[in-house]
Amino acid sequence: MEAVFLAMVLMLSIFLGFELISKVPATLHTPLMSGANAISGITIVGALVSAGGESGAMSTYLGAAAVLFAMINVAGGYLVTNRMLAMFKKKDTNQPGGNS
Amino acid sequence: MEAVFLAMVLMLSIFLGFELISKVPATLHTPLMSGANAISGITIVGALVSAGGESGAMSTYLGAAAVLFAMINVAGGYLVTNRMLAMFKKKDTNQPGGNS
Amino acid sequence: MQIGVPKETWPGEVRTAMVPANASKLINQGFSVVVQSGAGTESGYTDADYADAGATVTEDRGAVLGGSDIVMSVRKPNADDVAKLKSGALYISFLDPFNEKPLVESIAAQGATAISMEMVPRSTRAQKMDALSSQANLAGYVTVIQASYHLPKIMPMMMTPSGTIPPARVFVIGAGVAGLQAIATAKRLGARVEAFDTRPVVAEQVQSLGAKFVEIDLGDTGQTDQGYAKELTPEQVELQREGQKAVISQSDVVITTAQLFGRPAPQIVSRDMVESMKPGSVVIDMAVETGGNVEGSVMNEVVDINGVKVVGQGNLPGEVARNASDMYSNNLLNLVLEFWDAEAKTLNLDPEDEIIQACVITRDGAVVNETIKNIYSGG
Amino acid sequence: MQIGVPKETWPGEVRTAMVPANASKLINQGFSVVVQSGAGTESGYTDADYADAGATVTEDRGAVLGGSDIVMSVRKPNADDVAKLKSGALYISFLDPFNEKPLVESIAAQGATAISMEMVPRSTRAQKMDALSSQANLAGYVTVIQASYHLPKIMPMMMTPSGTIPPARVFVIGAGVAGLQAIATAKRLGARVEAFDTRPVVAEQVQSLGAKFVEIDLGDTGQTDQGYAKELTPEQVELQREGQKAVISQSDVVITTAQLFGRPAPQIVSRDMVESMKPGSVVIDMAVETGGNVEGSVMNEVVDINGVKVVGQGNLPGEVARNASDMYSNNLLNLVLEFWDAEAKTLNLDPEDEIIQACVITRDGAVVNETIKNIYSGG
Amino acid sequence: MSPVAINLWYVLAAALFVFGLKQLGSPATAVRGNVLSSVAMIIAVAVTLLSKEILSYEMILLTAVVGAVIGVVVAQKVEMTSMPEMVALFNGSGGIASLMVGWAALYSTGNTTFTEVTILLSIVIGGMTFSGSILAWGKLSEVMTSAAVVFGAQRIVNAGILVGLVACSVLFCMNPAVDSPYLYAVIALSLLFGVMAVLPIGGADMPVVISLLNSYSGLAACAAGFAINNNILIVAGSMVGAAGIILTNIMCKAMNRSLGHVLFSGFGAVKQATKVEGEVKPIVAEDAYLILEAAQSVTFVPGYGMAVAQAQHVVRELGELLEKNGAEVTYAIHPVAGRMPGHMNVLLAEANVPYDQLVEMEDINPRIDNVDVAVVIGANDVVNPAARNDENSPIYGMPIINVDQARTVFVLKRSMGSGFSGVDNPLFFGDNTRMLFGDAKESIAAVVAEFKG
Amino acid sequence: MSPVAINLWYVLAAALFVFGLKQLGSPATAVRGNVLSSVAMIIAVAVTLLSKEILSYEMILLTAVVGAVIGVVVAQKVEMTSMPEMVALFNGSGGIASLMVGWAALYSTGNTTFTEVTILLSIVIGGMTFSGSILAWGKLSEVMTSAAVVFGAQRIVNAGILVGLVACSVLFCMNPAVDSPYLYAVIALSLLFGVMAVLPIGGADMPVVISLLNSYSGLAACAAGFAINNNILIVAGSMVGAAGIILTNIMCKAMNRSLGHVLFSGFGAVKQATKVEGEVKPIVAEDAYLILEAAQSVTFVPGYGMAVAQAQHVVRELGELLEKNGAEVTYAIHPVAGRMPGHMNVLLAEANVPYDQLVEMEDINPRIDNVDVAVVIGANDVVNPAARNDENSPIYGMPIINVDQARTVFVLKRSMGSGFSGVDNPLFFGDNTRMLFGDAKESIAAVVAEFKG
Ligand SMILES: NC(=O)c1ccc[n+]([C@@H]2O[C@H](COP(=O)([O-])OP(=O)(O)OC[C@H]3O[C@@H](n4cnc5c(N)ncnc54)[C@H](OP(=O)(O)O)[C@@H]3O)[C@@H](O)[C@H]2O)c1
Ligand SMILES: NC(=O)c1ccc[n+]([C@@H]2O[C@H](COP(=O)([O-])OP(=O)(O)OC[C@H]3O[C@@H](n4cnc5c(N)ncnc54)[C@H](OP(=O)(O)O)[C@@H]3O)[C@@H](O)[C@H]2O)c1
Ligand SMILES: NC(=O)c1ccc[n+]([C@@H]2O[C@H](COP(=O)([O-])OP(=O)(O)OC[C@H]3O[C@@H](n4cnc5c(N)ncnc54)[C@H](O)[C@@H]3O)[C@@H](O)[C@H]2O)c1
Ligand SMILES: NC(=O)c1ccc[n+]([C@@H]2O[C@H](COP(=O)([O-])OP(=O)(O)OC[C@H]3O[C@@H](n4cnc5c(N)ncnc54)[C@H](O)[C@@H]3O)[C@@H](O)[C@H]2O)c1
Repeated sequence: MEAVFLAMVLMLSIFLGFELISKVPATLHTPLMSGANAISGITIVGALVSAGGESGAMSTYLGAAAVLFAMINVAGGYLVTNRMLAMFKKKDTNQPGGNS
Repeated sequence: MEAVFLAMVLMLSIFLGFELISKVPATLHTPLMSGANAISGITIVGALVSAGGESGAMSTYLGAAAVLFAMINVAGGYLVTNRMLAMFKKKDTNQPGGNS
Repeated sequence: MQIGVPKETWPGEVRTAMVPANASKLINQGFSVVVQSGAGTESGYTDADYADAGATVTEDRGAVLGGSDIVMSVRKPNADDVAKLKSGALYISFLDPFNEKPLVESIAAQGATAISMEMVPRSTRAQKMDALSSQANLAGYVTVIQASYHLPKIMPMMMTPSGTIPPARVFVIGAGVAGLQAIATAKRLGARVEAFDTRPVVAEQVQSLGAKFVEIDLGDTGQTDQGYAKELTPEQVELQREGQKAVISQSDVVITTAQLFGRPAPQIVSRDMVESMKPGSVVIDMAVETGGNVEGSVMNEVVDINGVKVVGQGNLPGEVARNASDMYSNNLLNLVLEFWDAEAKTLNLDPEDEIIQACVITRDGAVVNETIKNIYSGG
Repeated sequence: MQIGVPKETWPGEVRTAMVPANASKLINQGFSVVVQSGAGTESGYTDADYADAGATVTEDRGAVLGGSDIVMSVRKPNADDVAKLKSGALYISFLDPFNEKPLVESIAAQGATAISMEMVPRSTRAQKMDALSSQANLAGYVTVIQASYHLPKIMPMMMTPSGTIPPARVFVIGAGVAGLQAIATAKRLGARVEAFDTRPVVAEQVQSLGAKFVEIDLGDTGQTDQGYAKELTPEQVELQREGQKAVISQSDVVITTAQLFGRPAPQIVSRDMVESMKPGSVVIDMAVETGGNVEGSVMNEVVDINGVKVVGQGNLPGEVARNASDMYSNNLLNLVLEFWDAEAKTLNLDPEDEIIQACVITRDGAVVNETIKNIYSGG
Repeated sequence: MSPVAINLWYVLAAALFVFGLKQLGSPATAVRGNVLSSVAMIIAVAVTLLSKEILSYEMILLTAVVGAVIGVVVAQKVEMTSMPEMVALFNGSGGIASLMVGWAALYSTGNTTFTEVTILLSIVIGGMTFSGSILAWGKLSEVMTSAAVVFGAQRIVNAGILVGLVACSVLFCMNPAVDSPYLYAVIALSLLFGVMAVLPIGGADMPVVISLLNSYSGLAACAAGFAINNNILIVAGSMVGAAGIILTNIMCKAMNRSLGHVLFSGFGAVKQATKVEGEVKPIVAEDAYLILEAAQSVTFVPGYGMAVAQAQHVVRELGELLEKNGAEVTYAIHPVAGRMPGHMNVLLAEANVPYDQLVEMEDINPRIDNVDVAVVIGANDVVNPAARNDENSPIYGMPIINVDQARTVFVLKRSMGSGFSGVDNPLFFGDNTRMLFGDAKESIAAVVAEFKG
Repeated sequence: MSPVAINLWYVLAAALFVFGLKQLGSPATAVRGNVLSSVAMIIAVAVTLLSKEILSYEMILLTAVVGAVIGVVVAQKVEMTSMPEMVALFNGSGGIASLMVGWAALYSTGNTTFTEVTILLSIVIGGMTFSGSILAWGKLSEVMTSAAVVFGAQRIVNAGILVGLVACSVLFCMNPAVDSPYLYAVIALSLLFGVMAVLPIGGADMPVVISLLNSYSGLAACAAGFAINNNILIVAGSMVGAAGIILTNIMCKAMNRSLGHVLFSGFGAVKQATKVEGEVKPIVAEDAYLILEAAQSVTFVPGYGMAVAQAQHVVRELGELLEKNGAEVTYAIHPVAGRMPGHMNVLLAEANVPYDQLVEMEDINPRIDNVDVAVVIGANDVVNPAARNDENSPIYGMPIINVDQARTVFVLKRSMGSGFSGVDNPLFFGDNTRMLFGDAKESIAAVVAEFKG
């Protein structure tokens, strides 16, 4: 039964994902990409679970490794994004004026 | 446990609802309203369940009544919407040209 | 109440103080209108037109002047015209009261009331009677037409198979009503327009027409409460000369509209500046009637100062006589109707009214206007 | 190779076939340039300018004509000019070969090669040498300036405190190069512009300038492969007259630019049409030199047909002599350089070239141009 | 059919609803959208009927058919003019249905408190949606006065009802029983509240109210969904609920009212009556767009500010867009607008505004009260009512363009600053005036963007 | 913490992710968006750690800290220019993580087939994301050739890999065992496939590829979510997946490539090489916008068509928008453009295009190859390369504006029809030419709308 709920959730999230991103100025392409990338690091949650869970050593090791990589993705991702955005700051501020 | 899945579903649907409707030309206000209204007739599903379910006569009667009303809402709603839209058709066709 | 419109006698005056359309309007308001034969001819209105409008057309100038309660004219009357006026009559025209002391006093002596159109205040409310503006506006347009007529070049830029013609450079000095209209017209023709004025406030107005305002720092200049420019100190005049030199020498057309209300126009463009211009260039001196902004400009003549044409055309509004007459006539109409009581069929020039105070010069045998009185007594 | 530029002798011709800038360009290309003293004066170029450009300035017209391999001029030469030409010389100018049979033949007899600028084809490639277009274009601008100069009204609409002035109504007949430029200029000045042309294709071009094209159905009219209009049948002329009447009578300005290449211009506006216009209106007949589109228009005069001014100014490009000379001179420059071999320092007028075929009239003592030959033999 | 299968079908239905709703929002696709969502509805109903939860069909079929017939017939009969009422009625029946579903759910055994709460929610929301909708219908179809019914103690009463509602709900949840008196109290109170909420709203605002109630009925369905643990109800219900709010908001703006004002209409109505005088109402480009988009006749009144901002080109563009949108567009030129005679003519001619769209002051003033929106672009003195009303104003007696008499007035300027004559302008405080602050060119461009975007 | 509680927290986190992602999309709010989503991440991680499922913390903490440190350090060190590579690397590590999560999930007992499938999905997608990202990184950081590596048999090979992948997956699912050889085969093949997919793509396209892989890694996470029945993974993962696709699409268009082409790059690359000659490439306003939005220098080349369409005003407007957007804008006027000498001057002057933005043919041609986009507005003969190249063209020898040498050329006209001289125009078939069909005014207006909307 859970699976179907998850299916519903999946369906909704996908639609939401499509709706969320509409027009993005070229300057934001890379930051947005990297930001999204950071989010995709959510897999760390999965990693934690398997690392923490007790389905035997192997799975724990795999999980741990997963945590390592996922963590790189998450920590690095958010930081990089932030740096990029900081760089574009000036440009962005006048952007709205520019496009209105 | 189900409840939390439902909560997630709820959250997502609400966001989706917000994102879906953005700019609507005045001519479409009423049709859109009526169309949405028809959808809200979805409660008929609930009505069916309770009418069909066997939690005693009372609930069945209530359910049946609910089915009646919900059905009015659904059938009427979609039809009315359709009629309105049919009326606006001509106008709509040149609308895009108008706004682009 | 009879309105009389004599034929203009001023040399080269082709406008008229009354157009047929307004004659009939006035008649509907309860006036009677007498027009001297030929009054409208040169602005394109035949005696027949006046007759059709319901006015009486007569050869007899005396009747027009003597028989009327209100006499409307473009230019000031000459001595014997004044003599013909009946006492208590109202004479409306450009009077140039600052410089016409004897004339004004003779009118007073005649017991006539005189309204000087120059003196109509520049209040927002009085604009519809503001003949200075209405005529200056047309004059501004004419200056540019004259310039492009005399210029051996075209105004706009053209990139053609036979080469590219750069836009003509037009420099407008004095961005008042006339100046602004000149700017607008030159812009329309596609010229590259620059302008200067001593009143800093007009910079924005110039830009609002898409032209460039030449910044010359003259220190404090300012304007009168009527929006007229103050006279410059000698130093300032010098500063301005310097600042303009460069611009003028690059310009194909220079149009000067600088006026000082009631005083002779300032001389802004000196001979050496003119000579610094390319041969074939054109200078239009709009202020030539009041002394001229340009050294060497001669009234109603096109002077050639080594290759540069200096146009001293007087009475510029007269070049578009028809529109000019319409506008001027409307100003008079608006003025009269503003104070006309259609029921009582009386004209009450309430001495308390700010417009009346400003523009009525003589009344009941005396000079009543404050400004004028001061000047006369002053010297 | 020497290029000679004689002073124009044609009455009222103020343009010149060579401007200093181009003189130096040609000299850099390996030509030598001799200019008759005063050749450029009236278009604003002094002898000194030519000298500075590296040209030789001489008083001796004979030397200029006789000593040069290429002679450039605006107008056709007179008999004794031709006599002076050295055999084999190239004479470039407007020749009006259709109507100048004797002249052309005398040039041929002289053994000179003659290029007639009218005959330069209207091919896209040849546009940079297309003097008809370059001059017609300027003429078109001038017509409007002249009109607004003579009009006792202003062109644009103005809503002012003293009343609203409606825009002047301008009707342009013939929307060729000149006509279109006239339309554009009148539009710029804010007039309400209508236009008509027998070639239906130009309707779109007129609208592309924001003006209104007057629809008159003349049946089949069409144009030559050169884009010139065909002559109308009598019936069609009548139709056009009828169709235009109403428009003309409402117009403040009528500008006619209707030409028929090589043939006298069609008479389009009859006297009664002129009389139907309001007094003070203006008619500009651009085709006056080739017979006139307007009945009663007189070359170089402003005729007054009861109150309507009919302007028959000839040589309109001359009114903006400086630009006109620049453009014309550029056309000649482009023409010469197109066929000039800078290395070999030779001018090869390849008889196979379509441009040469079209514009070279005489060569090696004979009339070689097909069109012209036909006409001459034809009658 | 197994619950899993059913729910998978529900997922499909939900997806279709999403598509349908989205497409309903744009003219090109609206029709298709409606069809899609109806298909979704059919699917949902069908699979539910097939679900084994359902035992007795007769009753259901009967009622369903009857309902359907009623709906169809009514929908066919009603003529276009009274569509809104219809929608109100349908909406009402939807509400009552949700109420009943909730109520019925009470009978199912073993409800957690959470469920009880959601049940109550569906009852309350359903109830007030029902009564509210009926009232709205009454007002629209003039069965009762369409005027706003406002009485002094309203706020107190409303507050009372709310308190009562909450109280009873709590008490009910403490020991839930299908025959608990509190249940009936809750139902009664929610019905009453619906009435009270709609009473003080005038007929003009009804469409907004209906749209809002419609959003509520969505929420009711959603609540019912929780009550019976049903996916599709929650998704569709909440989605409609959210979308409804947005739509309501849009409609408010198009009618130039604030959503907050409608939400708390009862209290709002009273508030609003008190605060109008001498208050400046700014407006943003987006709202301005919504109003213009619905306008039938628009008049531009340019002034010196348009020249300063060089806004003539964008103005013309907006004019064209409005015409394409079916509005009648004119440019009212005051003779002294600008700084030189004919200033506006120069600019508008440059921007290719056709001469025949220019109207003089004398011609526009008599018919200005039929103008939906007068857009004052950087003009000030020439639209200053003081010149008409205020004897001792320095510009008293100057004829002006009476934009203050147009249905709505937008004033585009950068500040509250005065114009050439330095006189303050009461127009800015007008009841029907909205100030669109900022450089005229920027402002207009923004509105144009809204039109195109 | 109870599963319920945890999941409620997850709902919150999900909501924050939604906000964050949305705000990341607009310049004004991007920074805040990033913060929000990071907060969401922290919440998700925190509650997970608190969940009782987790027994041994040491290992986790260790690895987590190490990972965090690495990430932070690297992110700090890298200089701006090599950001994209970085993102690729991070993305790769994300992918491998998902792979491992899936793998680990295999060890948990009692997996349904459905679960097994999702597990495999997470492994496959994760794997190819990993190898693909690494390769992309390599290409970008010039560790290896950034050129597109294309060899003949590519399609066959790729097809083979795919088939193998599917086959092994099926076999594995038949009797799933953590030590099944098929598992390793699947892993290996997916890694290989990632490589193969990225190999044939040139360095220029890398950003697009990364964005795509990023979307994949989202899907991987989503799959992992199913594998371990975890809400937040599914929501966040699928959302990023979807958003990623959209973003990729946008980026493609901005680089003037089709998404399909990138998706099947390997095959695409080969195809594309074959079909360029004599083919007309139309473009829609939206894509035109995306390209212009990214352009640094834009040149308008107006012709008679602009006059016919009376498009001068919108053109000027677009010009201004581009300047505001930081591009250098010029108007290249060909002497014979239009139907009368100076035709373009009349119109552009009317539209207030400043004189100093007008450049003559002689001046623009030498530097036209530095022009990012040349927008040809209803011009034809005056930009016809035939006049330059084709000896026997009737217009041969006429100097033209060499727009065909600009980086990109937009040609705005209504049809493939020829101009005044009736000569066909090879420009329209140019490799870097895009045809924007329709009335010039409409077309430009549409682009302007995109800019503003
Ligand atoms: N027509 C003539 O011949 C003539 C000649 C001389 C004087 N006048 C006088 O000028 C006045 C004309 O009236 P009007 O209503 O046209 O102009 P106005 O009364 O002077 O008002 C102009 C308004 O435009 C606003 N503005 C200025 N720049 C702007 C910008 N960039 N964007 C948006 N708004 C801007 C200003 O308000 P903010 O500062 O708040 O933006 C100002 O209140 C009359 O009083 C008339 O008597 C006319
Ligand atoms: N400058 C002069 O003095 C002069 C005088 C006479 C002739 N000419 C000749 O005219 C030509 C000028 O070249 P050009 O490139 O400016 O013009 P062109 O070569 O005539 O091309 C104009 C193009 O604009 C397109 N067009 C027309 N209406 C349009 C609309 N509403 N929207 C979008 N596109 C539209 C047409 O294509 P679609 O139909 O497909 O839209 C046409 O191909 C040269 O051949 C020149 O020799 C010039
Ligand atoms: N309130 C109203 O409704 C109203 C009506 C008409 C005019 N006005 C204002 O009055 C002002 C003056 O009107 P006007 O055109 O009759 O003025 P004007 O004809 O007396 O003078 C023309 C211009 O010359 C300028 N000038 C004077 N000396 C100069 C110098 N040395 N160098 C350069 N410029 C010099 C003046 O500043 C003025 O702008 C205008 O700016 C107009 O705004 C207001
Ligand atoms: N291919 C090129 O590059 C090129 C160059 C220059 C001109 N042209 C074309 O050649 C055409 C003619 O050029 P032009 O201006 O020298 O023509 P023109 O000067 O010989 O005649 C002027 C106009 O008068 C019109 N006309 C003739 N009889 C008329 C009548 N009875 N009523 C009304 N109008 C009448 C003609 O149609 C023409 O448009 C132009 O339209 C232009 O497009 C083409």
